[in-house]
Amino acid sequence: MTMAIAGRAQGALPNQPLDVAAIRKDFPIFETGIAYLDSANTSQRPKQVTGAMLEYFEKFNSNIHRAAYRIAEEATVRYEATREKVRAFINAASTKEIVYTRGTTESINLVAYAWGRKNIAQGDLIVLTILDHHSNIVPWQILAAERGAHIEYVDIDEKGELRQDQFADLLQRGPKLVAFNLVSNAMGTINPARDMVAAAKKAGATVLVDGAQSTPHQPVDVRALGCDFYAFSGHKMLGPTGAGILYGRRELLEAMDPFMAGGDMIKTVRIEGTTYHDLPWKFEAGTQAIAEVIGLGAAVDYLSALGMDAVRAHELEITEYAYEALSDVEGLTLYGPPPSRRAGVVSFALEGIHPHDLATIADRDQVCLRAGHHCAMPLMTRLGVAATARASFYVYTQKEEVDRLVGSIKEAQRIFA
Amino acid sequence: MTMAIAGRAQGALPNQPLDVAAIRKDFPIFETGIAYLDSANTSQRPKQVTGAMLEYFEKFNSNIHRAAYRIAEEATVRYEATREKVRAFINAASTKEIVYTRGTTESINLVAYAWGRKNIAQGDLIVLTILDHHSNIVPWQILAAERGAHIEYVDIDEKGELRQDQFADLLQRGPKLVAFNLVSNAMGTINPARDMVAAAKKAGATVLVDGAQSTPHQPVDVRALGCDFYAFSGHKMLGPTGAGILYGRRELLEAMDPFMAGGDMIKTVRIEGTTYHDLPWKFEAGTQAIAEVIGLGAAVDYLSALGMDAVRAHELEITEYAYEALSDVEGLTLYGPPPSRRAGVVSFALEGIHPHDLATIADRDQVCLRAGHHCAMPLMTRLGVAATARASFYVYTQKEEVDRLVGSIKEAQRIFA
Amino acid sequence: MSAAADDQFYREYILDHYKNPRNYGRLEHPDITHEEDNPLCGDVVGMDFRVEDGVISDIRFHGRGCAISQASASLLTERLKGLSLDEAKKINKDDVLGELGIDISPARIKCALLSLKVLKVGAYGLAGDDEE
Amino acid sequence: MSAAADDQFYREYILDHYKNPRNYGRLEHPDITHEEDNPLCGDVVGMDFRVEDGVISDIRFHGRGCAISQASASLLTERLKGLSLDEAKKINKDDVLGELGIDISPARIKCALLSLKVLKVGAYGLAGDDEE
Ligand SMILES: Cc1ncc(COP(=O)(O)O)c(C=O)c1O
Ligand SMILES: Cc1ncc(COP(=O)(O)O)c(C=O)c1O
Repeated sequence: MTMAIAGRAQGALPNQPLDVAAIRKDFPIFETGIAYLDSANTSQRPKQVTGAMLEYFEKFNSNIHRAAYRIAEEATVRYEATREKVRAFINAASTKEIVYTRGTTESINLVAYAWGRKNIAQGDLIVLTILDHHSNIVPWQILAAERGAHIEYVDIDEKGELRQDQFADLLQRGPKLVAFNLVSNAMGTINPARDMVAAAKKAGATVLVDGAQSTPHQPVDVRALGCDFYAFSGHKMLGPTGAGILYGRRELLEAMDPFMAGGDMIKTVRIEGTTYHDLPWKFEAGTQAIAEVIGLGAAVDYLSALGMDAVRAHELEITEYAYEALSDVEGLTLYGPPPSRRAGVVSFALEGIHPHDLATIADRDQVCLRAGHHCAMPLMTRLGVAATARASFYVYTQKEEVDRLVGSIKEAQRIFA
Repeated sequence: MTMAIAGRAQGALPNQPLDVAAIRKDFPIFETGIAYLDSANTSQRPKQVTGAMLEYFEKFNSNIHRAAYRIAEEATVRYEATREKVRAFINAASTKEIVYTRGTTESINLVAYAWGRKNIAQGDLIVLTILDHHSNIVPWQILAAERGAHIEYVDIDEKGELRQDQFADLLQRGPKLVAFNLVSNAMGTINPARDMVAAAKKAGATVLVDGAQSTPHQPVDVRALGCDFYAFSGHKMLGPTGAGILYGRRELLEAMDPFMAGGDMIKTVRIEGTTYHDLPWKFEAGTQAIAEVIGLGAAVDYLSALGMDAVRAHELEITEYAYEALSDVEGLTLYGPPPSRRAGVVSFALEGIHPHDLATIADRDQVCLRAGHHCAMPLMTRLGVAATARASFYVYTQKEEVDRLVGSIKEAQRIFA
Repeated sequence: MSAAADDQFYREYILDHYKNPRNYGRLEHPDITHEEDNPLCGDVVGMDFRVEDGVISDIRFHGRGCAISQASASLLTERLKGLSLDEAKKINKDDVLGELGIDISPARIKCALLSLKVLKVGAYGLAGDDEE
Repeated sequence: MSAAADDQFYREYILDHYKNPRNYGRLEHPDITHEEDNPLCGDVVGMDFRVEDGVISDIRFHGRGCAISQASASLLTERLKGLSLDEAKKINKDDVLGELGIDISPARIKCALLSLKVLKVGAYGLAGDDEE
């Protein structure tokens, strides 16, 4: 995959080791002194991203597509430019396959409504996994209930990895849809997505991959992956809130009816009936999140300039460091696979200390730690816990922040001793 | 309605005549020299709004509801604070009735899916108007086609006002749903919404009011209005793109199933099934447009500080001025009612000059003018035109900008003579 | 680091109630029993009541969760035992927070009030209001 | 004010083609007829072709819209008349924009290319591609 190198830190070559100190200067929030260990929840956003949004607001703020004056043309060009950036970033075949949404959740719901309602019928099988996020479970539960379809969940083994034997068995039953996340947000497990997609396609299923946790953290090539749909959120990859992506293979998107309807997704509206716009605009009804899409474009530039291999390498280094440091803590249980097979996410439990209490104590040290079910209640039920504590990392994470986390854990153990 | 007066220009009292010169200083974009006459399309955004977003990005950027640390609490508090601001702004009974969406279009689609699919059946009648925006037509066309319901459109008279006689006749036929805009974006017509809602409710209909063009420009009281649903967009009322509102009466929202599903809109997710969150969160799936909602809150503060009566008075003044100035231009046809019965929107045609050509010529003078069908093709068909030129005004509009428009019109006439 | 602040938050007696919960367990054939959870963090609190002549003669709670939710439940059962249902009805949010005696952040307030919700919904059938 | 720029944009001959369109009207029993619109601004262009021995022997256009779309259609018909269909097939975007000879902004490019779309889709059944 060739990467654009716009917006890069000066002098740096893509896929050189990250210069974290330089990167951190792009994030004004670190001046507050926080150790931010919740990037799997939402990332921080660099000045380049907020700057791109501000530039829109202050220089060419206007609506897109509809207007005949220059600032609106500028807005339209910038808005559409993000599509090409995203296309290149995930190596889609065409910008027609890149649909803007609010985020992963809307992307998946779009598929559940516009593809699902047309293609899932009574008795059909949908295969999900126990590692999935609620956003990749509940839309299918609702669809299945509506249609009389049913859902099977691929279980995990004791290492927190999907049971491929079970997955193979389920594929034998000819599922109509297979949907799973490439990376689990709750445990960090990286699933063998390419093999899984290939097997599912061979079994005749339509395949949706939830890329919320993979797109920000490792190189993604949707054509190599071979899936039909791929969903992700801008706010987890340095972009602003309010903008995300649905990638869909063109044939499937063409065959789908619109999801939402209104301004901009039509060609002609008459009392007698309406014709819809071409892809991808057929799926983008009403005024879109213009500033946010432009901000997302700046985020893609930023990541592309770093190089996604370098991003992954940095996170792996931090994850290994954290894994080791946490393994040394007494009474601490780590969930999930070893660092090489997981993304920059470490989920754990402390004996006798509820994750919420740990998070509160960490917060007193300005360590931002997530405690809860991570929108993965079925997984929590499977693990037999109500919640875990989770630290997650990104391009700006330093080992020193992991040390601060370990300090907070020891402090909590002192208090609860 | 009592208004919060946070974020006000210093010293100004609400509902004093607007100090436009002072207001314009809050909008850096005017330094570019544009005359922005396209606020019905999207408004400009003051520093207070972008500043509130930046503050989030740089001081407490984090996800809401889910986290146990302080910056996430701060984000949650600010995010939820907008709900109360909006509630007060439109005088809803409870914040439970205020649902965040991307904008008017998503709000209407939410109702079309989550209320419409449950309540509209074969043979039912839906009443819309010829003044409606595509976003309040196409979702109902799709629903009607799916359910075998049918749609009737209230026509306009020669002044561009809805034919109330025809509306009364249609109500006799017992429509299930009546949906119309309070203010037409294409002609500026202010509809007698309170009477229309009362009549429709009396006839037993559920009533949705499209408030995209009313909320930014005049005082709104949804309880006095008496409608069941009320939809509007933040980006047309000084807020950022990406955030809008659906107001719904609590009983109706309670009875509806969710629209989109995923993280945050659930109470518990189990393999066996899922329970949904309380209002309003039941309708807010996945990571929301947090920065944008916070920005919308700042926009509401800004407008509340000015006072919506003063906003309306200012726009009326500008509209009267524009109406007169344009009436004097030879070969110019004005559409719609007189200024007192219209919002700050003036739609017109020039003999022998296509609106697009006029807009291009105006753009050379940095006058931002809209030309097109304004997402109201049925109205254009009814008027027998393909497009009109449209100037629209807001709190920052000066008479001098109207003069510049007239200059551009004369210039166009010279070129096309 | 602000160990003092932590200790202030996790006061001795809260930690004590968490580690040694009072009235913990189940009643056989309770007159009232109800359970609530806080889905956001997975806290669960359930209470069993024995009611004689309108007075709470015995009470047990069970559940799991953070120190705040469990200590709060333990404290509440201590207060409830021997109270008439009418008196119990008057216990409100401020009472419960006052009893905890610490500064509860918005994110933890649901933990602190979970046991009150069990009381309200279980004993009086009041709708739980998540806004509080 | 930038009257010079406007005049540059709306060059004399474009205004002339707009006000006095060449080959305007309809053919009776055309061999090919096709119409396209630009829904964003309501421009419409339709063309009727008479084809004899693979050569466009006569052509008319009709429609309504802005100066750019109508002048562009008028210019295109002038060029097409007498051309073989094979030659006509080779006419592309750059030819049409070159013929107009002005700087077309992104927002107006669809107006300028609407007549080319009519030619492409009508005469060769090529799918119109809105991305161009
Ligand atoms: C009357 C009316 N309704 C609906 C809409 C759609 O609003 P949005 O594009 O923000 O979804 C608009 C905006 O163009 C409008 O003017
Ligand atoms: C794996 C996964 N899927 C889906 C989502 C939902 O993303 P969003 O909340 O941005 O819609 C998330 C984010 O929490 C996630 O981690």
